[in-house]
Amino acid sequence: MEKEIEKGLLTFNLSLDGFDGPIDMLLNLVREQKIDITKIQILPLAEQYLLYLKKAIKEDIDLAAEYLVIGAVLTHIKSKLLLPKDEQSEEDPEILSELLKFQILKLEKFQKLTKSLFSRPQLGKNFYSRGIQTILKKNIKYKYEINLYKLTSVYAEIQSNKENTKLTIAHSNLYTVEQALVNLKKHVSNIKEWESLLLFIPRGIKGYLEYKSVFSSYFVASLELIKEGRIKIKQDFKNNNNLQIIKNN
Amino acid sequence: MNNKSEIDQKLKLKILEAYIFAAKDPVDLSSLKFIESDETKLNELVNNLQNKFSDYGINLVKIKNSIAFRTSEEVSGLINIKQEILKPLSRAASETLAIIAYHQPITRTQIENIRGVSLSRGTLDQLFEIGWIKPGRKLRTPGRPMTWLTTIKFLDHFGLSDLSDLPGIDELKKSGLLQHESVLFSDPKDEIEE
Amino acid sequence: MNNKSEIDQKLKLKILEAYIFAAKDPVDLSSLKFIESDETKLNELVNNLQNKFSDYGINLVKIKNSIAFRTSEEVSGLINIKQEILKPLSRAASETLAIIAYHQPITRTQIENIRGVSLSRGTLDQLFEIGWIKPGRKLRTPGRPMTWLTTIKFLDHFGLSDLSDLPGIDELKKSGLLQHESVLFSDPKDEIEE
Repeated sequence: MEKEIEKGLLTFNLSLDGFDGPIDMLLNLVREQKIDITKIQILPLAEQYLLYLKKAIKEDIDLAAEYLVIGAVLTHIKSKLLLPKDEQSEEDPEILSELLKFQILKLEKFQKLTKSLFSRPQLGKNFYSRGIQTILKKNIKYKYEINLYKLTSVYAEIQSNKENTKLTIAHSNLYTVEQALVNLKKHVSNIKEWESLLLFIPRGIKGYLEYKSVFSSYFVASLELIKEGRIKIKQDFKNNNNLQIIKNN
Repeated sequence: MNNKSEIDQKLKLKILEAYIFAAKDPVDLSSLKFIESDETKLNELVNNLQNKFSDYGINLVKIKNSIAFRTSEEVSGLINIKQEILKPLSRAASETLAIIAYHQPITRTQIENIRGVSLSRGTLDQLFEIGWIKPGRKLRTPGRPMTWLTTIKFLDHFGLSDLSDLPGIDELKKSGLLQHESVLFSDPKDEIEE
Repeated sequence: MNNKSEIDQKLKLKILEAYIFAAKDPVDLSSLKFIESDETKLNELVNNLQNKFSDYGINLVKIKNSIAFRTSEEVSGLINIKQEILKPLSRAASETLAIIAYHQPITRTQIENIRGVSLSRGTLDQLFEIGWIKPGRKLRTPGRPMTWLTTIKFLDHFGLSDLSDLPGIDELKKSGLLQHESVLFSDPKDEIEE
């Protein structure tokens, strides 16, 4: 364990990867002090932590907020501890230090407990359950099996599927440019005077959206014919900005 | 036989016992050389074990060149009476149960709306038969549709003391159960947490 | 005890033996009423069976209110069986499991406070899926946060017959470290205990 920690610190290298959170890092710094863990000295600890943090920030600006929060708390404690005691101040650096020590001790304790829990003999590794599944034939009564995990995950899945339902776009009767082009071409040779483009739009179009689509398609179709040199187009500013077309000779 | 080899024999018998017990399939005699390399002695050991368990509720049975523990025929019939076979609840039934649990009282049509698919006849019947759901009051809407509720047996089965102990959706999200969230729309904050 | 009841006892012992043997998971004592309805007599029967197997390669172990056959620790090291072995847990998951085991019931936030780092999404989910933890009651504090507990399967896996068998639990209780206090990550919602 000790070796692992030392290795962790050596490979620290301005990266916080090796640590599972800032308290974990503090704990490792405490262990590095090689003193009784119950006699944690906050001041040198704060200095080491801030030093590491300073280096790390230079390397990686996206430091986890949790590391910075502890950094701020330690800076605060440090400044309070170094300054002459302010009787007026409500904040007691001693209390903050104690709380921090408590947290470090607690994590230390649980890391030890984790080790002792996992060093116990374990089922399937150090001792075994019955290997062969027995199948008894007679008088089978089915018992349906579902556990809380399954129940909740099934429900969670339904809910998340609901949140991500697909958007379907309703079918609509839109007029295509191809259709407009075919229609317009039929009339082109007969347009010997300036005529409104609207005149060529088929009758009986219902609905605002449909009308807009027909008009746009006819406009695009007319541009296509201009490109081919078959018609000319102009906008009549006196007459509602009406678009007018004429056969190109 | 001296004392030393007696102890040795006893330990070997124990190892044999544990090994056969824990193995997933009947154990081939040839794979037991690590306990006793001498074939005659190994057979002797197996016979000893077989004799030891001959009048037990579990017997050592020989199957060709393999051996395995089986419940004795004498008592098997007496256990069978109570033997229950676990069968996973179907997907449709699991979903229906979950929806009833979280939305009760709820009608059949409302369940179908949530699942987006119609319920086959057997699903509610099955849950009712198992004893996990029961009919609740009828709704005061046209047709007076019947509602469904979960039962005490349901709470028992899932080890819940109260319906309010069902994990909430937020908690499910936090514990990672809502994994099927769309990647496109996920909150960038969540990505960092990973 | 007359001859009749002796035979009866012997048969009951056999049935018990076979029944527990046939089950893969620990058997709850309450499900053994079909063998012996009298609780005292049932316990006696279980104790007899436990004694019978005490010096065997397989032992009868008690796990809370359940019993199961498991290979004895004496010989377990001497056999090598390929059973399903769980992938090693991540450090976060291991620590989280230990914190839940020793601190239960405990909320997600309280776990995060102890570790001083937020739990990634999959951690609790993984432990829940393995079957080592389950949701407990919700705290009666604002937000009604859900708590987590360990299961019988957890005890079974680590060879514990009871939570009080957890290594170092007594010392931990005396140490005063089981208070939920945190300077840095505190969530006021969780501070007030039930």
